[in-house]
Amino acid sequence: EAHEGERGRDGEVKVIYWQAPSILNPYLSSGTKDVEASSLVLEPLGRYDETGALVPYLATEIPTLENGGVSEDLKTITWKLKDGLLWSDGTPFTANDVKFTADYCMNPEGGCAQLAKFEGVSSVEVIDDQTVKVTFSEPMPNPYGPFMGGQSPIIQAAQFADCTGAKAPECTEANFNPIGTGPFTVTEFRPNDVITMAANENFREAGKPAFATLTFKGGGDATAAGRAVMETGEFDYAWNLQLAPDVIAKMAEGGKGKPMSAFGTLVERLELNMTDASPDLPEGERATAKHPHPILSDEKVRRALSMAIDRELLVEVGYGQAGRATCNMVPAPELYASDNTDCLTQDIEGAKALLDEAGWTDTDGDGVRDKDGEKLALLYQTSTNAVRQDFQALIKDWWSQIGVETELRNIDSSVFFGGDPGSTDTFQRFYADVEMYANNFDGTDPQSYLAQRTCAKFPSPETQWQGENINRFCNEEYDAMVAELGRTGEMEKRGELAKKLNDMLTKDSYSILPLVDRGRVSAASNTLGGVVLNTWDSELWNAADWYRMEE
Amino acid sequence: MLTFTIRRLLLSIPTLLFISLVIFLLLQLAPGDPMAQVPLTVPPEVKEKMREALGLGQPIYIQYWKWLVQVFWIEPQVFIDYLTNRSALFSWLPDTNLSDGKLRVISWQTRSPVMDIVIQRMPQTLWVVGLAYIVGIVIAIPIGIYSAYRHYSVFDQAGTFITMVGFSIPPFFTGPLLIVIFSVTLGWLPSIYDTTHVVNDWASFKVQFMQMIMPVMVLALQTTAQISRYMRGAMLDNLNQDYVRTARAKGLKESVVVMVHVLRNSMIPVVTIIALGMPAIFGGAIITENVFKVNGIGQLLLTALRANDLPMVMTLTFIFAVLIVLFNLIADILYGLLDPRIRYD
Amino acid sequence: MTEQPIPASPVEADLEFMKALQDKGPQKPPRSQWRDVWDQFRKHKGALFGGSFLIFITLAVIFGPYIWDIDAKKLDIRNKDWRPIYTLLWDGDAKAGWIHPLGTDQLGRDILAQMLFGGRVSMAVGWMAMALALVIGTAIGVLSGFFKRMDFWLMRFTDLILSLPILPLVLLAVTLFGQPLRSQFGPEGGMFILIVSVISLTSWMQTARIVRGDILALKEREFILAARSIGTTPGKIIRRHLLPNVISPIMVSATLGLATAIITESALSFLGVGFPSDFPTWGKQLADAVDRMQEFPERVMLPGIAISLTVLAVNYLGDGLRDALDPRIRGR
Amino acid sequence: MLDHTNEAPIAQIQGLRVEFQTKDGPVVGVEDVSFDINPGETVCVVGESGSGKSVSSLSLMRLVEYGGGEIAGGRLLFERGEKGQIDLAASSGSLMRKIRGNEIGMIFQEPMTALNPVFTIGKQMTEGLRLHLNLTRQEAEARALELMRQVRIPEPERRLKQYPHELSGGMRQRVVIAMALACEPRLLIADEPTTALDVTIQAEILALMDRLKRETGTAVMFITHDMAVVAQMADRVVVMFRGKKVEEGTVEEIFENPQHPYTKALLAAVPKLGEMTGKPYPEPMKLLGSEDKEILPIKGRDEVLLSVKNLTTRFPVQGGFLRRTVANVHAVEDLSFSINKGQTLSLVGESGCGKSTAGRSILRLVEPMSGEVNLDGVDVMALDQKALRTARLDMQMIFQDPFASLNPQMQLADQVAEPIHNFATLKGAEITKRIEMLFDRVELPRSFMRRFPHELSGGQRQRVAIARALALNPKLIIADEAVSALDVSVQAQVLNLMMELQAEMELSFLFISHDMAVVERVSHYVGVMYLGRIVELGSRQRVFENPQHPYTQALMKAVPIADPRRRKSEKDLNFKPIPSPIHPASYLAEPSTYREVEPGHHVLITDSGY
Ligand SMILES: Nc1ncnc2c1ncn2[C@@H]1O[C@H](COP(=O)(O)OP(=O)(O)OP(=O)(O)O)[C@@H](O)[C@H]1O
Ligand SMILES: Nc1ncnc2c1ncn2[C@@H]1O[C@H](COP(=O)(O)OP(=O)(O)OP(=O)(O)O)[C@@H](O)[C@H]1O
Ligand SMILES: [Mg+2]
Ligand SMILES: [Mg+2]
Repeated sequence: EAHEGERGRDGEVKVIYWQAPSILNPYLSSGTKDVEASSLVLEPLGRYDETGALVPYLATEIPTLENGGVSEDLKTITWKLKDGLLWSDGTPFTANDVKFTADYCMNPEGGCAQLAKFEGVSSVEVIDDQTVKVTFSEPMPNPYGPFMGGQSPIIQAAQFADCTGAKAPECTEANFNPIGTGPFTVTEFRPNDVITMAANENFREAGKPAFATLTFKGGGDATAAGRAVMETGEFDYAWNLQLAPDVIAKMAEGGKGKPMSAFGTLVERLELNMTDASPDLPEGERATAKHPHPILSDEKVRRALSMAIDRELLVEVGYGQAGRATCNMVPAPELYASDNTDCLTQDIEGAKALLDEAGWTDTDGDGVRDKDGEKLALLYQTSTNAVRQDFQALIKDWWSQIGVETELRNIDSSVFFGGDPGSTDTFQRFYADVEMYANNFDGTDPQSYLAQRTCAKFPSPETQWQGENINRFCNEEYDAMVAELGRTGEMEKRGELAKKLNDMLTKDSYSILPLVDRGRVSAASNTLGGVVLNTWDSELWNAADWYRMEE
Repeated sequence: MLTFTIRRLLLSIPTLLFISLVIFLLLQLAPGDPMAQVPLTVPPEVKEKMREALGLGQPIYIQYWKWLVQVFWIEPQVFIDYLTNRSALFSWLPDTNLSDGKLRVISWQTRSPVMDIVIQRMPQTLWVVGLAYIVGIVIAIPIGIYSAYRHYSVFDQAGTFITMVGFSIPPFFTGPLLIVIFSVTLGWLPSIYDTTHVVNDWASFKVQFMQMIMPVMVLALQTTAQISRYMRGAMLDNLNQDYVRTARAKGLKESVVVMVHVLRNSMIPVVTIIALGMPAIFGGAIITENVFKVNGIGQLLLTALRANDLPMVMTLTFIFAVLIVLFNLIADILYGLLDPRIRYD
Repeated sequence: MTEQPIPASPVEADLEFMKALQDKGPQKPPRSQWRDVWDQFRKHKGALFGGSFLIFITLAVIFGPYIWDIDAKKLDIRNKDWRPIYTLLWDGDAKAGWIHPLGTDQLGRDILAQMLFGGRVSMAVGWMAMALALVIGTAIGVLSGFFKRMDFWLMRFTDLILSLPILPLVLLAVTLFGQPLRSQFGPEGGMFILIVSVISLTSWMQTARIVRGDILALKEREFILAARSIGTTPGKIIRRHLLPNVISPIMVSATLGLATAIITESALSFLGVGFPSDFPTWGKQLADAVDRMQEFPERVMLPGIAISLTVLAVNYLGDGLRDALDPRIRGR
Repeated sequence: MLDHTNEAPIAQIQGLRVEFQTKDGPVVGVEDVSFDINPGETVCVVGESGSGKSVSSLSLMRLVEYGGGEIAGGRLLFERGEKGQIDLAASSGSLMRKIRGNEIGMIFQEPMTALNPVFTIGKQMTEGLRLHLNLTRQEAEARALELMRQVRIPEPERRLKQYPHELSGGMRQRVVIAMALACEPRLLIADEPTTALDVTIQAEILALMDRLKRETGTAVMFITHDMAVVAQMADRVVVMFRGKKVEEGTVEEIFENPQHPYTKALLAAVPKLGEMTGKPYPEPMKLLGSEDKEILPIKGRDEVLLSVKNLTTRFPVQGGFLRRTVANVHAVEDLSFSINKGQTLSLVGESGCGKSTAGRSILRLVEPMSGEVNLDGVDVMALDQKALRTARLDMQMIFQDPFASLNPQMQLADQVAEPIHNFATLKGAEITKRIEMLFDRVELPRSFMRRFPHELSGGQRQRVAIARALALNPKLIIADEAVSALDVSVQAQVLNLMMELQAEMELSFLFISHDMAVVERVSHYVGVMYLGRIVELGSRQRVFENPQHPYTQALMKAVPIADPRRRKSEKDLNFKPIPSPIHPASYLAEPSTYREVEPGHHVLITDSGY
């Protein structure tokens, strides 16, 4: 192949992320930008590839039930490390480092951002220098939380030994220049600005990486990043171009690079509030289970709202190639994705009929339906973002066609997605009727994602408005099925259950209206070879394989 | 003058303390959460743990007190340590280790001392924003002088027109416009500023020059608009003064009359206006820095705001407040120095 | 002295010279003050242009939406991305037509309607915020210039406001007052009040400083002492004697203030704390169109030109008004 | 007068016409003016304000162009010695620059503003020298020093390094003169060089110019509207009126046998020191054109209206770190006097001696430190702010500068009505009636009520100020240099008006002035102030006819007299610079003790600092 040769032969490669990394320790930040930047340096035992399949990195193979790496009771998983691995400083990589990584993150004072990856882990033991065993307190049908994927890479015990617990933030040097096993090492890290890297001399694969240095620029906006790759050719790779399709298409005409897209599990959805968030209610009772929503508690209304939406058009306007209309909360992987496509055709008339049926009619002729003197008016909020605002406008338009009045509201994303219990504008607090945002799940297993919709996970004043069941969906049957999923290890069975759960949230109840399965668009220069866009792991997962090619 | 300065400096300490308190409360009260950028896949319990690790659970007054101690007591110690240990000037002094093991102001985003990052950001901010300020002034002053001298001439009218247009167009428009023209269409200039670029020879200087042109020009446009207005006004005030006639009666050349006698007097208010604008340089230029990826102080503040990195926002805002108070004082002192009629006692 | 034209009768001549020694009053007959202002104003070409343009644009944004009655928020996705009518001049195949003279945006909203409606909001925000900022700035400037005791603290207060970061301030304001204002004035009205207040609360400082400087100088003028000696109360001195004499710097601040307000509003939308997303303003139209600047230059140019022309017009109008309102200049 | 008639004139102005382009079309500044200036001669150009004096002189320097003027006709012939005669009106800009400051020097009216405030005296003096004489810096400085000595500036070395504001007005004017003389010009133009100065300083400057002219033989064109100064200085006089020359002649001819009615009227309006000798009471002036008015002395009454005892006002000078008072300006020190109803007491003295402060202290516009002020039974010092406001109903003030004391942005009627509104003494239509009455009273047409101050002449403005002061029917008016800024003719009318009002309404005046001739005209009593104290106090007749204190005597000597036969010689003048009124905080001012030389005539016997 063209890219073979000695390490560092292709000079410099330049990557631009419009969000700048602030730290290179993924355990202190779970921000995507930080995790992905650090994935050039730090590596996990195994990664997900572009299809979502598990591939070994530092481990010799992925432990499974079949190969005996995972115990029958689903309570332990044993990893075997590759031989002769070296840290970039030349010291050997051992099972100790793996155990240290777990201890580091599980330290109760450290505030580890990836703690969820280590959920249920009761102990990590070093069997020998090359073997490490993770034991869970409960059976784990999906034991690939720890040490799998960009979010839980292995850090060097020697470097971080003095940085555990409360001292974690003080180790600036280590957090900015972690020693790793990945293809690159940090030369200079300027937080929130730029990282310069050089090829790791001790990288385990000969002749890789092809580039001697890597410049990782951060900051600006997606437009500028796209422009720098596709129009001016100043950069080789631009991450996550959240731009309107026509804008991206125009940039691609620049001819210096091209956009790529891939799909994962990210779904843009409408959440319909099942509780009443009216400001007339006393504080403490607003948006709580005490008061069901006066309008949206009716399934017919919810269904009508869904029917009025033309999801294909939304995709065309907002995402183009990088989106697919979907009716599912869990759009992938195939095993878990339901075949539900009912919602894809817009049916304004049907929606009108449904509303009539539900008793909402336009008695006063102002174009807005009403019932018992109450108007069919909804407050629809989302975070500030150009595409979301276009969506809001379109959906408002459709809803107005079926006689629903919509008030739009957008909130700064740092407030909207922040969990500040004092703010009334957070998405958890949901002081609105309809809310739009996107969510996904890590890796390929949707269990914990689906478990978010159990009754116990309501955000409420008692929980300081923390909680993942954003729209306050509550169904005992659903809760029971989630529990069942947690006990099931058999893949087929798990798929069945997940699909059922997905359908209960969407086409059975219409409490969540999925809109678009959002793919990822990134752009690579025409001269950059070996890029494989991966939405299941860090986008830079295979940077070691990148090389320069002739145009 | 000296006592005046010292008095004002001392008085500014309580002022600054008060300002810092107000800023602190404002930031505390403002909604927003440092966990806002953490992906939704991270469960709330983990976020809660992360918040605790940042010290968010503590009562407000303790957080404020900690910040005060860190900024006013520990950071100066760090500075002294730096001076005695590493700086070229004072390293002959015995090494001090005052700050060892003491907790500095730590950014929540980067988990590193805020001051280090600020210092790291200074060069590009000063280069770009500072140079833009200088360029703006250098362009504005002749325009102002000539507009006033040829009051209501075509030049004056055109100058007014262009500066007002320049003032009224936001940089988030001019910036991308320049990029589209000069980087995309013509391909002459880079659209992304390289902060790591080191100038060590002519070629690298040229590169630096190329990458600075656009941000500097966008910023300079605003400065030019304002300063040239002030300059024009001040010149107009002075051109009709009696001493100008005296100077002419001495047989001085018109250029000497205007450029020496009138200009010197007109510069007094303008210089103070310029001094008052200085803090803004250190404050960076949020939008322009962002458009050209200059990643100076302005961009730092913006990212910190977006990430609700309170220690960073607080410290940057406070530094800005210090500069404002300081440059207010400097403007006053400059006024006294430039105008012999003014004496502070 | 030989060439003196000698009047007919020597006695008459004497009397004439005698009278000449008396005070010479103005030769022109007195006229109404406002006539005078208008006459002076009319002489200033820039001011006339500025005034007419402002009247034009104000009328356009007030009545335009009634005449051009396409709803600015109305989507027509099938007719998106129309070009302005003039593109037909050089490109016969362009998607353009008289139904949308200035074209449509990416969601098919009519740009002319958006310009008209957006102008209404931008102008309202600009004027209100500027007016409020002027009131605050002038008040603070006058108080600190006039009352020596308050000076130090008011100026330090100014420093404080100068150093406050605007973004958290807006967010805080939205949190604290967003809900009550929304329920009182509706989502758009509430946001309007909020935005106007935030912009004006953070942009009065320059005015305050300038006014203060001028008041400090004016205070030493003899007519202020004269006013005190005839028993004028401080309040009246400020209102009747000081304020009219600082009109000129206030005018300048007003000009710059309007521009700043319109731009700040757009920057706020840009940062996501502005009006509801489907509520067009010039600033937002400009910000939204920047990404598509190459394909659809008109979408940035139209609001950009509208903002610039408005600001220019106000600037010229301010110049002219300043001259016209100053009786000293007016007399000349 | 020197005999140079056989030589050709240095400058000949022939048919000069200057136009200004204004918004209302062209305005003619001077029209068809012709006169000559001979070598070694002083030509005085007189005329009221706006008659074209400055424009003529600026035309000669070709400086009118910078003020928007244009020489539309006539020739300005200038004799350059060996280089022959040229027409300045047709010379190029570069040639003019060689002539300006070099062959023609000019002194301007306002010493306060004629110097650039931000350059040192030395820099401003050497600038012209280095330009025209190509001197090096050292040479230029040496020459500057020499010039400073020539104009008798004390400590010239130090002055060169100082800034203009650090010099007193007199010194500044001397610097301007030195600058004009620097290159030994053939012609010196002095445009009202002493108008803004104190009598004593004026006398010095006039003597200085006279001496310099004699020593260097320079021709001088001297512009003034002060006939007394003309009498002191001129060889020949040119009288201008409305942009035209109306009369020309030797100084004696003009003063003794004026031909033109304008000249006659002008001379009649000039108060001459000594005119009132022998008259116990003041009386209005006899002006041409109003001879039919009967002239009656103003007697007043012998009841005390205002009595001031031991009034002391000091301004603290703060310094040091804690801004404590380190020193005091002893502006008014132990002042005692009283004013009778319907009579006038004048305070005279040099600039800075505390006259204004005394006046303001009585009104409590500045807070006095101690003393008693009793106005018609009201103890002014004991009043609180509210009562003080009410007390001001009875005492009003007229200020020096009629332009500065009126709000430029308000219509006159409103300004006059303001005190009435303030105290709500009248309501509704009565106010209008009262204003109309006041306008009639001060002889202003009612049509002026809707005008703005800038539309009026100086005298008219001062009438408005007087009307405002009268609006509340006060008992006492403090007139702080109320006529100093006015033209002689106008000054005379305003003075007459004030005296008429006094006679009619039994007003009492505290008249503050530095003009002895005016004071002689208007006062019943006179107090001579020096360094914050009254050095001599008594009836006007006694003080003027029999001055006792050495300072009073010196002051009287300095006053120029409008009579060319009574010129003062430089030898008569003997002034010491005024010592500083600033004393450290610890300084204890001694009380003033007076000796009664005659009944009611007191002279300070303790140290006055003079
Ligand atoms: N810059 C100018 N623009 C228009 N008119 C002017 C200008 N300068 C002078 N004039 C006019 O020229 C005439 C003569 O003015 P000039 O200054 O010579 O008077 P003056 O005799 O010097 O009076 P003063 O005693 O007040 O100095 C006046 O009527 C004045 O209105
Ligand atoms: N507000 C003040 N603060 C400090 N010193 C002052 C103040 N006002 C006046 N003085 C000083 O007090 C002294 C007397 O001033 P004042 O104005 O009374 O003199 P004057 O006789 O009226 O002089 P002029 O004839 O110049 O008006 C001067 O030395 C002056 O500098
Ligand atoms: Mg003059
Ligand atoms: Mg005075």
